[in-house]
Amino acid sequence: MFLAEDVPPVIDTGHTSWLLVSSALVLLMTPGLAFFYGGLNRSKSVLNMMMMSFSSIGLISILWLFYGWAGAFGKDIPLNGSTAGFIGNFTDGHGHSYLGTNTYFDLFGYPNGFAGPNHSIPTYVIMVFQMMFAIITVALISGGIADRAKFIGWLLFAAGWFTLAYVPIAHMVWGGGLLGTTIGEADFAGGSAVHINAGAAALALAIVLGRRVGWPRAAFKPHNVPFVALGAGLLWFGWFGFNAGSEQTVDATTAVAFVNTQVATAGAMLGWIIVEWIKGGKPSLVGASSGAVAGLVAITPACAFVEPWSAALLGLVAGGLCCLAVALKYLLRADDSLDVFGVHFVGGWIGCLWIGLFASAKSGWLFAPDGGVFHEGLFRGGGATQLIAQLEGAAIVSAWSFVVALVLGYALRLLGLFKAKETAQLEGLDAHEHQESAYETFTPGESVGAGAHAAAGV
Amino acid sequence: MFLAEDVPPVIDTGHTSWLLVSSALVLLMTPGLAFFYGGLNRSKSVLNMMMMSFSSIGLISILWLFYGWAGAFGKDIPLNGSTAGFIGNFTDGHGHSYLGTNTYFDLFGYPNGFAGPNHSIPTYVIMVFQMMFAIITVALISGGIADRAKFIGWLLFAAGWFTLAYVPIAHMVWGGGLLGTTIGEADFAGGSAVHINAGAAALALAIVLGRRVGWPRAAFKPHNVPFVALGAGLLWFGWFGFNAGSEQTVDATTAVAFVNTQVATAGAMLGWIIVEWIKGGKPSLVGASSGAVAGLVAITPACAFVEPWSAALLGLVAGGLCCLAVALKYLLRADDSLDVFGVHFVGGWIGCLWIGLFASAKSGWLFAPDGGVFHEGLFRGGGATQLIAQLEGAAIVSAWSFVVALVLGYALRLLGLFKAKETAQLEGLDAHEHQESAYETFTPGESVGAGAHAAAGV
Amino acid sequence: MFLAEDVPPVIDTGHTSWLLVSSALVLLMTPGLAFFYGGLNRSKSVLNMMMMSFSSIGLISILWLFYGWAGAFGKDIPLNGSTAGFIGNFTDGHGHSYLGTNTYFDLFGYPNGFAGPNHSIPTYVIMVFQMMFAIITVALISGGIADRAKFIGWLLFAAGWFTLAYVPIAHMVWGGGLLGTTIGEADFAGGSAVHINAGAAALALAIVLGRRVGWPRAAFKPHNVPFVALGAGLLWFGWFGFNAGSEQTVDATTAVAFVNTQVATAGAMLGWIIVEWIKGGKPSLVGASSGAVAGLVAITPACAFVEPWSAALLGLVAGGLCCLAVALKYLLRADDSLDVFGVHFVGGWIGCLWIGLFASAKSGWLFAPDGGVFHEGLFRGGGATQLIAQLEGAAIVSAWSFVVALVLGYALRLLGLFKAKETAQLEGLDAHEHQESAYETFTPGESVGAGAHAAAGV
Amino acid sequence: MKLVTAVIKPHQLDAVKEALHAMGVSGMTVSEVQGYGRQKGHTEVYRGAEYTVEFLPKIRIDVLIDELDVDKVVEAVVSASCTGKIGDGKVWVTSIDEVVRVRTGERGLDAL
Amino acid sequence: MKLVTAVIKPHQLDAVKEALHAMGVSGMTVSEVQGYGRQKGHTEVYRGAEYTVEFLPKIRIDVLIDELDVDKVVEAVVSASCTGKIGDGKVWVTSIDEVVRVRTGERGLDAL
Amino acid sequence: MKLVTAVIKPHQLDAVKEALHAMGVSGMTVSEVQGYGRQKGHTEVYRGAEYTVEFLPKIRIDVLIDELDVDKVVEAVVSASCTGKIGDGKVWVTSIDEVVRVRTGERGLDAL
Ligand SMILES: Nc1ncnc2c1ncn2[C@@H]1O[C@H](COP(=O)(O)OP(=O)(O)O)[C@@H](O)[C@H]1O
Ligand SMILES: Nc1ncnc2c1ncn2[C@@H]1O[C@H](COP(=O)(O)OP(=O)(O)O)[C@@H](O)[C@H]1O
Ligand SMILES: Nc1ncnc2c1ncn2[C@@H]1O[C@H](COP(=O)(O)OP(=O)(O)O)[C@@H](O)[C@H]1O
Repeated sequence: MFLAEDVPPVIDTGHTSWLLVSSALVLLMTPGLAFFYGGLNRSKSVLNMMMMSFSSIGLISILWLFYGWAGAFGKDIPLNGSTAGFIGNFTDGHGHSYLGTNTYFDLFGYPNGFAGPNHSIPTYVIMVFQMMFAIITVALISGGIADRAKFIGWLLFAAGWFTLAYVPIAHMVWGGGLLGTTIGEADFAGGSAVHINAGAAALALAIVLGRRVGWPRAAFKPHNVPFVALGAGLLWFGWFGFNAGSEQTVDATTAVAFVNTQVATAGAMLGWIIVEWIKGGKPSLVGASSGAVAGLVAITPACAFVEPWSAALLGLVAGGLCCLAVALKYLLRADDSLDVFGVHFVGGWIGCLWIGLFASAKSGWLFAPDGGVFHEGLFRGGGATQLIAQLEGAAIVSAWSFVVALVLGYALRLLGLFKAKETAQLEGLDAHEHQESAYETFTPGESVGAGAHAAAGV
Repeated sequence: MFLAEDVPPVIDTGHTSWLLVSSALVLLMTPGLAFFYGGLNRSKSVLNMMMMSFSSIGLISILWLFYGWAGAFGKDIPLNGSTAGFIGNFTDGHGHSYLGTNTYFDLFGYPNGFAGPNHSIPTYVIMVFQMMFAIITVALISGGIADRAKFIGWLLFAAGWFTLAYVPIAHMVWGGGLLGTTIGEADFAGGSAVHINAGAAALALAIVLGRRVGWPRAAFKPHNVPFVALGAGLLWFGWFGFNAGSEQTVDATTAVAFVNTQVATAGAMLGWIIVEWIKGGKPSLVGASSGAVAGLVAITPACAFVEPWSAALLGLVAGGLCCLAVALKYLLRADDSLDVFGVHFVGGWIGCLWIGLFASAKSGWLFAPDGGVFHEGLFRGGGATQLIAQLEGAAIVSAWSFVVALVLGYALRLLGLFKAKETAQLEGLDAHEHQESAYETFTPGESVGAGAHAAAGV
Repeated sequence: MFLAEDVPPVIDTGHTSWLLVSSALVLLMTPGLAFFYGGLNRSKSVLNMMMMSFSSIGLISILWLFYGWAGAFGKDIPLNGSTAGFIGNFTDGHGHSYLGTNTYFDLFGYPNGFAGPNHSIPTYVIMVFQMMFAIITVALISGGIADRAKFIGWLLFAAGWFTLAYVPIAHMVWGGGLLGTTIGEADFAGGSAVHINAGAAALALAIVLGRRVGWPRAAFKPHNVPFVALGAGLLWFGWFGFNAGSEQTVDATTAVAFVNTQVATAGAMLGWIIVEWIKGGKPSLVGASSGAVAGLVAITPACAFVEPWSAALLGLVAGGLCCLAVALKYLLRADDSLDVFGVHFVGGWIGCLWIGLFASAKSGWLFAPDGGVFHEGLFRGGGATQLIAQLEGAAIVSAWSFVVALVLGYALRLLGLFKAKETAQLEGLDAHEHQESAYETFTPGESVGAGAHAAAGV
Repeated sequence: MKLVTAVIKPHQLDAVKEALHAMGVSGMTVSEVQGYGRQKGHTEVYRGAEYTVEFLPKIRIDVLIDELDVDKVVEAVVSASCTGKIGDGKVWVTSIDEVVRVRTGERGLDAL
Repeated sequence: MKLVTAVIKPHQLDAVKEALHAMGVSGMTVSEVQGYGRQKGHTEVYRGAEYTVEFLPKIRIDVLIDELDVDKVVEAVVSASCTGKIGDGKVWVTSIDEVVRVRTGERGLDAL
Repeated sequence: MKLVTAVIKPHQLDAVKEALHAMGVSGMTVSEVQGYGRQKGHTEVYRGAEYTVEFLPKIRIDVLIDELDVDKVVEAVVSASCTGKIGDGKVWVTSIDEVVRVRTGERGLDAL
């Protein structure tokens, strides 16, 4: 994150165009996630599941605008002289607050209106790009608590976890804070800040909210597999903005990140369905879609740090391992309903560690003249330094997020705001929490069993 | 709209790339709308509803190419020396006709092949970007006439209204005509030209075609709420092209428009579901999706003229008010089936007036050196001048569109071309107007109740 | 395809941004295709149909990375001094192999890291853009073999046909090989290399695998028409990347290709539903969607070579003719289930021949200073030269692909790997080949008729 | 105890429900069925292939009633579901040995 | 008046319809049901979790007929729906008190 | 031969299936139906328009049994499907003239 000094900005229309498009692509991922999760869910609570994603867009956009960006990307408050800290100071470091209505950066009188190389990108664009990351990270968590969370509890949790976990962790990883700066963890597009983060929180909430009635014996089969595939397709498409957009500019690294995203995802799709086959089952579309998501997760932190063959291999490995990891929840006896832990947490870890093993100077970013702080991987002659940094970073993110989610979740549950009653679970959250149902199920004509009366006194 | 003079063009690949992408994004909005509307409709006429959107793409693309662009963005025919007029003169103002096969602009021998600052964008790209606006504006109207319009009537109406309402209004607002130039109405991306325009026409058609059998007593519940959400998601994604693309170039204003689009939409989603809650109901996914669309509508005219906090507030207000406004149709006793009036007309008015209240010089566009004709809003020290211009502009668009739609609609109805018979309504327009049905409903095997015989004499 | 020499690269961020976006758009087409095909299929094998598309993404991405690009876009191995050949030599022509892990082009020490005018685009981006083409071409074939192919057979066929047909044909058309260079066939974005190619293979496979039980007497009606429309919408959106992206840079030709794509598709949608009407039926959404795809196919080879009015006309003609051509399969007695032959083969031929008839110097590309090898069309004063080249090219592609598919297909069928048993066909391939079902069909509660037991020994 | 079963046009369900309600019969079980009979179906066309839809959507209503009410109930159902057009459906009556209300275990008329 | 009810495999519906048609029985009411019995279901697996599908799709046919035709009709239905494999289903016969054609109010045999 | 028909709450199907299984009744035919009765439905609201869902999802089970088992079977079904809350449903018994197993042509008790 480069903040502008007093140089007149000349917008690079290519960089800026790419980052605008990337922002739109990352926004689309959250509706995509709503379909991925919604399709995996049973039909009687599909709208509740989708509402958790959609409401993240509504809520987190506003919070990010008014204080999230300021905390995550404001100037670091160091722990002491040499150690970077946990959170930004809510200003641009030139005495301009980012908070509240001051989020309106003065685009016509710098210093804080433009960023990037030669101040070629309006800071706004970077702010909105990062906004989309915060949105989807929160939305990802909802997969752990299918069919049993009160909507009000979800909203409160989302706001709280965003504030106490996402904002500081994003700062620590990308905003000049502890992990990225002092510890030297490398996370290009969010393997730890997004996926480990969300996965740990989802596991915590699955524990907090307990199991669905009947789990694990009963049938919780996906109600609409084409929706799962639609979600996977939109996620894949949007993820090019997520990963290659994270370079923020258009250069050789952008190209590498894009290629790696594609081949790792392809490899992971194959990896998942191969493991399905080996285990005696059949390759499935749910598997192919899940594998693709696992691959996207795993390549996220590493996409700019490895060569394409390494990315393809990472995908294959991550797809296969995540196919096995989704069984962990049965061992943990936690109803992480849609496998946020098995796919995002595990996949995120795999990707973060892969950097420590395979990161290569050939990618040109680690050791580029503008001063990479990172080291090559263990298998590429760089020793264990980077691997250890990766371990530390991922562990800190895991613990931080898990604890915040656990405490917040239990507090909300104790207040009676989070867990839906058993009848609501049985009859479906859509009717109970949202007063609607996803599909027409019984439609013998216009006039059956219903009378529409306008609200508002009509 | 800047037309080129005799300066050699040097394409700005960033600007042009952004406008190409924006055009594709706006195209995608119409299939998105088909899902938004289709999901809200009952299943027996969902294909009819979607066909009204899809056929707009087919029909309006061709009409725009051959004469729409020429009329809307051809050189203005002034009413008299000082007053800008209603329509363009179908030429580029340099003696080159835009009509018919001459829509082929000579890209290799200007003057009319390039536009934008320093002739950096091929005029073609601007033409096709504006084409997408015309398409979706026409498609929006179809929401008012669910389940009861003959398809031939729709096609004829679409062609007629496009010619008599859309083309002149687009000219008046954006093409150098009366509203944008003489009256000084500000409408960045189409609050009046698109949304008020379509909303007024939809109300007129709802009146012309009368109510559906059973309305309002009977149940017209959405047949597929995930489709509604899919539509909302695609619309949101595409709307970045609509709003931020309307700047046509990539600059600071583009960034502001993008950010405002995001936060206003988020705010409106929250506004709608908060009002649902306050009214004693529950927050719903149909509500969140509708709120998002209301926010997108309301920010459309204002996106480049206000600060982000103002956009977020506008969204909140528009979302809440539109949630109430959808009840107006019961007062008006008009079966505006999918609330084009309540969402697009009302939302469009809110956004247009917001400019008159909150437009700010800090947005940098109104008063930029290249000469803004607009004034700051009432609450920002600019007095009532701009507010009055907004009122005049929105009122003229409302009336023009309503009258054209009413007259055209009645004419088609009198000719027996527009209103479907009651049996068709009861059994569904899909079977009656399109000889198809949306879903497999009874599929006991390959060979039941059917024999497929190839057409074409086979 | 321009390969870099020893000039320092200066990335054009606009070109590169556009090509990155285009790559993402073309990737999205394959999930779009999965919906287009899936919706047209019956529900009991919809997942199988979608899996054939999704697995193409997984498989072909990897094969393209490791050898496909090298074969198709490696330096041509000429047949003799003056005749270009069938395949590339798997190197960049500067002694650098493209194979295997060497697909990692050295981005920081050219010569092969950058391409395009002034080496302004990283070769990686071009490689990944072309990867997306290979993916969708293979996926297209699957429409010919609905409801009856074993998944393992599909994978093996996909790998084989890709290697023996797609890679050499892409080389011959675009990579400096026989068709594009010696014969002088013009195919801007893949009318022959993609659509004729896939259509011929689909017909061959339909013959190899025989008819579905009950065909053609029984009912094979689309199980979800909105999915068909969703697919068509996503394909249309993505196709802007396919066609206008094929220029690779952002210039006047890009603009023309974009506009032509839009208006030809619109024209074809109208063409198809008009023919439906004329034939005594009704205009349908399946028809409008199919027409749009036919238009996209037909304009693909021609999009940069004709004027917009000509593109609109081409669309109208192609839409109408393909609406008739889908009956050919009944004459051929081949169960080309989803009309890959009738739409892609026929549409591809129409587009390729249209170039020979209507290609115009006004498009500025054929005869541009950088040396077009092509001739104007028969009706534009260029004589029959180009038409003959088009005929030759299309015929060679048709025959090559058909023969490869026929031989490969029969071999796999003989090995018992390709054709599913009749019971699998009757009960649905989803259950038999993938152990899953697309939709919840019977969900009386959590605990009915099922027990979920975690795999992996839990 | 009798079971009156009616197979009717979907749009008539509401009328039948009202008619039964008016008579004090306030329970029924309804399902979506497909009817085949004199009423002709319609044709659908997909890419030129014609499909005749022979099975038409109908609603089946099952109402358990006191056998003394049979004539009245049948009469009410028939008149409420009649549109006079082909395909209006059938109503038939079956004798039932026993009825139990699950919640209480009540039997016979008390179970209704 | 009798009611013949058949629960059969979905693919056999067409054959049954033809067989009944051939006998002059040209009306029936059909619905989609789930059958549970000797026939084993299949297994589905989603992310490693196995689901046994125990309820299999079947078609239920209800045909009202003249009681004189019972044997013939049962015979026809049975033979048309038989594939010889487990799960072919059941056919049963119930006595009906009365039938009415909604459209005309005709009763008994005239109602068919 | 008797036919026991039960209309119950969807969640109870599994319990009924187990109960029948335990008694040696291992076949049944099940369908999704909508019930109308004392049990109140819920309200849905779309854009301010309220819809009362009056027809609630129920499961219909049809089991053919030996008439000697009627009481036992009815008892088992009733107790397995009872939750004690309104809307638990009804169970009724009809006499059947004849049953045939399609696969073998067996009749009567052998057909079960
Ligand atoms: N013999 C029969 N057995 C059972 N149901 C029948 C029979 N005949 C007709 N039906 C049902 O009654 C419906 C209406 O019958 P149809 O012959 O079309 O018209 P109508 O009853 O007006 O003469 C059919 O769709 C079917 O559901
Ligand atoms: N006792 C029963 N009562 C009602 N329906 C039954 C009964 N037994 C079986 N069925 C129905 O018949 C179908 C076939 O029965 P099944 O035992 O699987 O095979 P088969 O009849 O060939 O022995 C079942 O799926 C179910 O729908
Ligand atoms: N007279 C009836 N005939 C047929 N089915 C009935 C009848 N009354 C109730 N039912 C069925 O039984 C279900 C439960 O009935 P309800 O009156 O709601 O509760 P309860 O049986 O507990 O008193 C209804 O939903 C309906 O399916």
